[in-house]
Amino acid sequence: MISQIIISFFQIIIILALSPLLSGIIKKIKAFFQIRKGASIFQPYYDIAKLLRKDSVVSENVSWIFHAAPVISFAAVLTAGLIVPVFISNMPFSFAGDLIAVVYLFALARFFTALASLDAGSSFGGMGGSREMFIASMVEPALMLSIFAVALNVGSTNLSQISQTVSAMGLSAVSPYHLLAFVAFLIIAIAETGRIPVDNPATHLELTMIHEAMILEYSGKQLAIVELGAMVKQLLVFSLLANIFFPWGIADSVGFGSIAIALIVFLIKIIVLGAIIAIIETSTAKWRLFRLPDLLSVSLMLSFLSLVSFIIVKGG
Amino acid sequence: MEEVIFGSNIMQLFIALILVSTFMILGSTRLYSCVRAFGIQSFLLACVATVVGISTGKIDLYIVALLTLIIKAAVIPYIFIYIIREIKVKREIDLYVGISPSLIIGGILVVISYYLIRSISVITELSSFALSASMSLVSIGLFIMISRKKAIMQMLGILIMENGLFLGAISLTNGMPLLVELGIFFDVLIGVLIMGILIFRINKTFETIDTDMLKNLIG
Amino acid sequence: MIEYLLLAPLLTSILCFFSRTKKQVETISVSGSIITLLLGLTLVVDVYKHEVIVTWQNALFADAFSAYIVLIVSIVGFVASLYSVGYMGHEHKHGIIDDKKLRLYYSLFHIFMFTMLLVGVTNNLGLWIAIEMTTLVSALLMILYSRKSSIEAAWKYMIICTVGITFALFGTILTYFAAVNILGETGDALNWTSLIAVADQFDPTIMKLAFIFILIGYGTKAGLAPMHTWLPDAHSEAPTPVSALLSGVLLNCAMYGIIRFYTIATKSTGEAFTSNLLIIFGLLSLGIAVPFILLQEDYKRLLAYSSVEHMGIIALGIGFGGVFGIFGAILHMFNHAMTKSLMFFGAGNILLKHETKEIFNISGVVKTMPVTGTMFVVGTLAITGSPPFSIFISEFTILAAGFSNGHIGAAVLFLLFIIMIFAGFFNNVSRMVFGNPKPGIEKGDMSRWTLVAMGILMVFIIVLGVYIPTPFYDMIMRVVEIVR
Amino acid sequence: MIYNNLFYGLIIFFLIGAMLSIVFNKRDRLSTYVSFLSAAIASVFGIIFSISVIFGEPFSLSLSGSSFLNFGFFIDRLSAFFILVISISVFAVSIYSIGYTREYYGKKNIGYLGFLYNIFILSMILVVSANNAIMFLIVWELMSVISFFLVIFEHEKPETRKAGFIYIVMTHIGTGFIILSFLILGGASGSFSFESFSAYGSTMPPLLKDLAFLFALIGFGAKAGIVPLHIWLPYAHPAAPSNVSALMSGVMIKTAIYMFIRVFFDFLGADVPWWGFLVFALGAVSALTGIMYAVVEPDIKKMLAFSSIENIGIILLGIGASMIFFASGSPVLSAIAAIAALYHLLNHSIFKGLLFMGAGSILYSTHTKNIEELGGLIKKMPVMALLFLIGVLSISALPPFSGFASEWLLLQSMLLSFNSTDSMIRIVLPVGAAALALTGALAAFCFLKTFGIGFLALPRSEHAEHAKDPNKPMLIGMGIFALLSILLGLLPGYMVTFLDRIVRDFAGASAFDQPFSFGISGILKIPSTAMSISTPAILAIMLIFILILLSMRFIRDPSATRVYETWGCGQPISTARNEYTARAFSKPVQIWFKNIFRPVRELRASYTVSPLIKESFKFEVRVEQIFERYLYTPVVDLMLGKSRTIKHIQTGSIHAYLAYIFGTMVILMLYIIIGGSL
Repeated sequence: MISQIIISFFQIIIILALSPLLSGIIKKIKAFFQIRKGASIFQPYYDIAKLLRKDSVVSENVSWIFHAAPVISFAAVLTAGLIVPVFISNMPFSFAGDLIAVVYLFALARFFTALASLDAGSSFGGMGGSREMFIASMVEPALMLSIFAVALNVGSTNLSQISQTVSAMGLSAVSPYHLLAFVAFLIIAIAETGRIPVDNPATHLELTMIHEAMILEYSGKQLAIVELGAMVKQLLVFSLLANIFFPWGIADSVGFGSIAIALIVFLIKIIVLGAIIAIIETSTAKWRLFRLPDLLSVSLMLSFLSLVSFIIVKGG
Repeated sequence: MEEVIFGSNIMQLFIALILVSTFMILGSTRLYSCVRAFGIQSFLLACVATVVGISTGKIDLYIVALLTLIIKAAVIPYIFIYIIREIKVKREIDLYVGISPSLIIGGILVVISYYLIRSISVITELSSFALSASMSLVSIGLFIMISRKKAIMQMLGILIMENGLFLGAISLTNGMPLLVELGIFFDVLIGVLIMGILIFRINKTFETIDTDMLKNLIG
Repeated sequence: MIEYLLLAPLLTSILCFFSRTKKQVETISVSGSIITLLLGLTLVVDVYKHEVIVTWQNALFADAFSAYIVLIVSIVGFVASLYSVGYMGHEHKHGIIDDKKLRLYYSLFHIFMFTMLLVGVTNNLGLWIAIEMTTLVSALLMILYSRKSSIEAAWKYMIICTVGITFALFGTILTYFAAVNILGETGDALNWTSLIAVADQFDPTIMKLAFIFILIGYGTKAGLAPMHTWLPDAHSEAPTPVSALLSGVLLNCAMYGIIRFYTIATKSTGEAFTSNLLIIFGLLSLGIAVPFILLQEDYKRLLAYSSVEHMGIIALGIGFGGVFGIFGAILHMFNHAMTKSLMFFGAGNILLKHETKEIFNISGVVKTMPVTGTMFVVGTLAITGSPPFSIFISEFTILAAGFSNGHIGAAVLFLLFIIMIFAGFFNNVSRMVFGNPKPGIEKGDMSRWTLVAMGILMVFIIVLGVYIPTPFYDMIMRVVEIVR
Repeated sequence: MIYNNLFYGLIIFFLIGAMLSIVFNKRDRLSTYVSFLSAAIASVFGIIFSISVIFGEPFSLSLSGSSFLNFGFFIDRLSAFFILVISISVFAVSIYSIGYTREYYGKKNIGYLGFLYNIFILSMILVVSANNAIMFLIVWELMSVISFFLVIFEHEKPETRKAGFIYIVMTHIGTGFIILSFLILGGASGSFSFESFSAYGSTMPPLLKDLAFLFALIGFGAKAGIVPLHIWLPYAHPAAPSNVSALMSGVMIKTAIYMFIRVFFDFLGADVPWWGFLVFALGAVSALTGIMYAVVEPDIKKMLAFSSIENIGIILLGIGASMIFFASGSPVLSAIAAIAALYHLLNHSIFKGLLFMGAGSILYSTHTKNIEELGGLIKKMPVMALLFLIGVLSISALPPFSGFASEWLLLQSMLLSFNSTDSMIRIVLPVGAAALALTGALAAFCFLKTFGIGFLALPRSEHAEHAKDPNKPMLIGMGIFALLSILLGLLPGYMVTFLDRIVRDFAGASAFDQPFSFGISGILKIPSTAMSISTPAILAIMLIFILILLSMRFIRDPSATRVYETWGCGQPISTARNEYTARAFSKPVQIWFKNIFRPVRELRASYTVSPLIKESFKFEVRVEQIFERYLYTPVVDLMLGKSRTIKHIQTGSIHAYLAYIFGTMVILMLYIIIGGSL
């Protein structure tokens, strides 16, 4: 019991600690590909620390939703963080939710952020919220199918179960449907984390922003929480990618050594994934909003193919 | 039994004459001549009834013949003439179907009736010429109602049909029971009276008895 | 017994004709119709006890079916006489009719009752005479107003129905002929009971011919398509209480004739022939009613077309046959009589208030006349066959009969038609009843008399929708036994 | 015995409510209290009664009727469950109504409303407890008719009349199909009692079974509002008074679901595989269509009505999955899917009731249903806003609220298709799950829009400016539902064990049977697959995080907050006119599905002096209701066109009429000649 709480606590700490780093690393890798020097990989930490020291400017039109939203969203994302396996596969809180629950927790977080975007009465907020929810709606079916594709393979949507099973299967888990599902999930991950070609996290032009427009009214401490929440979510999505499809190396029991190894392996995995994302970001341009359905249908079809090929391969 | 009566020459003659009178109505353009033809037709019917009465010896039929004579050959034509005089109706009858086509259609109807009755009598031992005449009268009566515009001619058409039925009843069963026969006469008479009243009303409100004008109630 | 029943309306009529004041004539009329109703009920009880009553040298005759018709006639006659007090009173008050016409109206009304009662209790051929008499009397009632349209309607009614009736007479003569061939030339050859007994020996071809003529003849009078053309004119132009009698009762009387002959003909020709004809005519009537109900602009005509529809349903029920089908049809006669009368009474009140028959010129009746409006809407639901009202039960039974006797196509068409009719009917009625009233229409319901009349009918409609009392059920079952 | 008394008590109180409200119809306040309190008391009876049946024995009661028409009740656990759903809704809605009807004081006849209201509920209860087809049809139609009268309660408005008309016609068509289905069943079993239906229904020949299934599907589908039979729903539900809408959307359309289960499982045996697939597909189509139209709908009540179509679709996905599993011989899976469906049904009745009551409250205090005229309500009506938010979160299936629990279970039940050996099932069900996911996301979009535009930021009109919290009874009514929404979300384990008692009867297996079993308590779990959720745990964890965050002073420091106007590119444009509109918010979805919506855009400019100087612009966007446009309108037009043609036969000419008779005679003669001589 105690050890489980300690593990959970440790996991939260790790997540909080690593998520700005992931952002920093991606930015750095991007800079590398763009042949720039780029900011330090610790720059996101500095940003958040700075924001936390600043006062907040709050619109006079807002209601309690605006104040509550960052906290609720952040809490929802952190709750998801207790379910998603990061370095250990049998999560103590895995009973509380599965992959679907994680998806819905993210949805909860998004829901409140989007609500807050409408609270100030600014057009930009509304536009951002609308687009964010629009993309989320497109992501959802593809996501669900890819969850099914994954779950079919394992026979469960419980994340601990998935990582344990896949990791126990070893390399034999790699199969056409596994890879198809991975690519599908990767596209979803890009959309979920607001990366190019879906959204450009670095833009500061109001009309093209999506996530950034949504949180336009936030400043100071509240912005810090919102930003940190987004980073945590990004880390969690990457962990999902890593630990669902390539969970090898993850600790399956509590032990100092195995956890240490697992942490290192995890770090390598997310850096690799970050690099992939960075490559995609540098090599493509942001797509027009109404071309995005095409992108997500690709993901949908990939998941569906994965499903079908699973049924064909495994017989049915 | 019927074959004996209706096979007789005199009977054939009467029935043929009845048909002729019907064609007179069909072929006439004058109201008076139509009424006159109808009177003759009724008179011939009374004759038929009498002949059948003589051959079967049923007293009922004499009464019926007498009533026919009084009501159909006298009273009803009188009512017609009274109406025609009172409302000063134009003497010509307006037609939808011209005289010659009417006559041709009448002929066709007679043939159809004959064929119909025959095709039935092949199976049953049903008679005969009289019945097919009665059938023709009914259909020609209806045809007159359809093809003549004047309200008064429709009234006449009904009476021709009625006569046809009378002939049919006599030819089939030597007449209906007396009580029923009386009831029918009563109804016919009242019917004619009420139609007369209606014709007067029509004339009063529409200032014509051309039923072509009665086309306001549609849909 | 039967004589008294027939005498009552005749006497009432004479008294009405010679009475002086409005009050007098109304009192006489209402008490006369109460007496008629009581005598009618006594007859029903008597028949219930003795099976068959015959008097007057077999000319008058009453079995369960006759008693059933008498019951319908006397109930609707009674409520119509109540309604007349309110309706004609209103007309009288507004100077539309004078004292003389009022007296004429009431005396004709009771003669009309007499003729319809006669239809029920007469023996075979007398039926033809009685039905012809109903035509004559009701045509006179129709021209009471001497409006252009009423005269036109009366003429069409008179001519077309007389033609029809002539056909029916031909059919009757043929039946008589078939009977005489078996029974010999006796007066008995025209009695229902003796006919039924030997009907299976009749020549089938002659009976086929006879049935066709009967079907066209009484079918004209009953408003079966395509001989129904006079019906919307006549029913919409008659004074409203008379419309109710025409639609509710008179059509049933003609149907009664068809059903009587159906029984005889079926025994000789076999069921397929008669049933198929009835089904065809029934469906045709239903189908013809649909477009007219969908696109109707005059609400009294709307009700008239609905009567065509319901006669079609009764024909269909008989055509489907079996205990269920006939039971449904017989029950439907009663239900339709009650509901249609209610509808006409409601329409009459609306007509008195708005002085127009155009559906488009009327709205918000529930607001101006809450009681009438509510009953009119409920009546609409009832007449279109919605549960929990009585017509639903009979329609459902008929439908079930169609299914169980293998006429599935016809049953499905039937259902389709009544759904379309429902849509059309309801659309028209809801335009009239709901919404804001037209300007210039003051609030206030019509006289109590009319509402009481409607209320009585309402009781029948609702009670029979959820509960069929055992005596009534037994009575219908006996009718079914007679018809089968 | 106690059952009898409870059941009679239930009926009697509804009748008392109905009668007394008519008696007191001249006194608004009195009749309000009498009718709605009586309904509330009756519903308490209903709750106790149904729970005791669910945990006890089925209850049956036959009333002595005539030999032809007999009435009787048979209440098994399934019926009792629906009585429970109805009663719970009625309880809260009745309390709400006490406040809501104040709106009508002096304007409308409250006694009439109270009468209809009580009879309406009674008829719903009778619908789910009828034991034979004829009685069922009577009470079914009674329910439809009474609800029709409730829909046109405000019949002064033309659109209400139109709504009522469409509603009653559609429901009548539905009843027609139901009758056909019952006739087939009745023909096969020789009786119209439900008992014989379930005894003989499944032994019918396949063709008859298929027909009975299809007719029942269409017939009850029209009432449930499955696409494409849904067209009445977006008209009727908004037109009714809001308390009635809450009941119509919340429970009335569920009676059709009851009959789906009754007919498909109980009567017909549900052993034909394609039935389940058809229901499943219809469910998916309904869910998607419903929510798509909901997203672009600016009228709140209409939007909620579309959302009801969506939720019926979701429930049907569950029923369909259950049928698929049942036919493929996995009763346990079937039970799980059915539990999910019933769970969602219960949840929907509550949160949809809550939202309709919320919409009613908005209407009550702002007199508008148009979301574009609202805004800022969270500050004007704070309590109402909070309650509405709970409803919004529930319907958007966000954890830990009730919609989440049931949708999760539904997704899991589809996921369990991998246990099936039939590849068809394994392909179709995941696709359904994807459709469900899309539906859920769009629902979140839709309700986010509703809450965000309607309640947040600045008021967009005078109406919204002067809004205030509604009266106590209304808030209490909504509060009960809000509480239930949370509770139902937090107790998924208990709910599943509870629902399992009901499902066991018709699915033929318990979800607790091996190899699946649900843990009780707050954890909902399917052990063999290790799939589990625990909404209480999620809530607890979230609360802990929120408390920790709030306790960190450096995060939430009021003194470090500065209030300033909203940023508008440096321009002080912080007025309501610059706010994002609902139409704009939903625009991406509208563009995404433009093939379905076929939006019509019109820009009209008027000018006085020169065409170059415009005085005013009017921009209009309409969305096409494709089913109306391409399915119903052509049929109706065809029908009316043909009717117009046929109407010419009534020419008015007596000669023509006589010719008809003549023609008939000739035709029949020919018939005789042919028949006679051959």
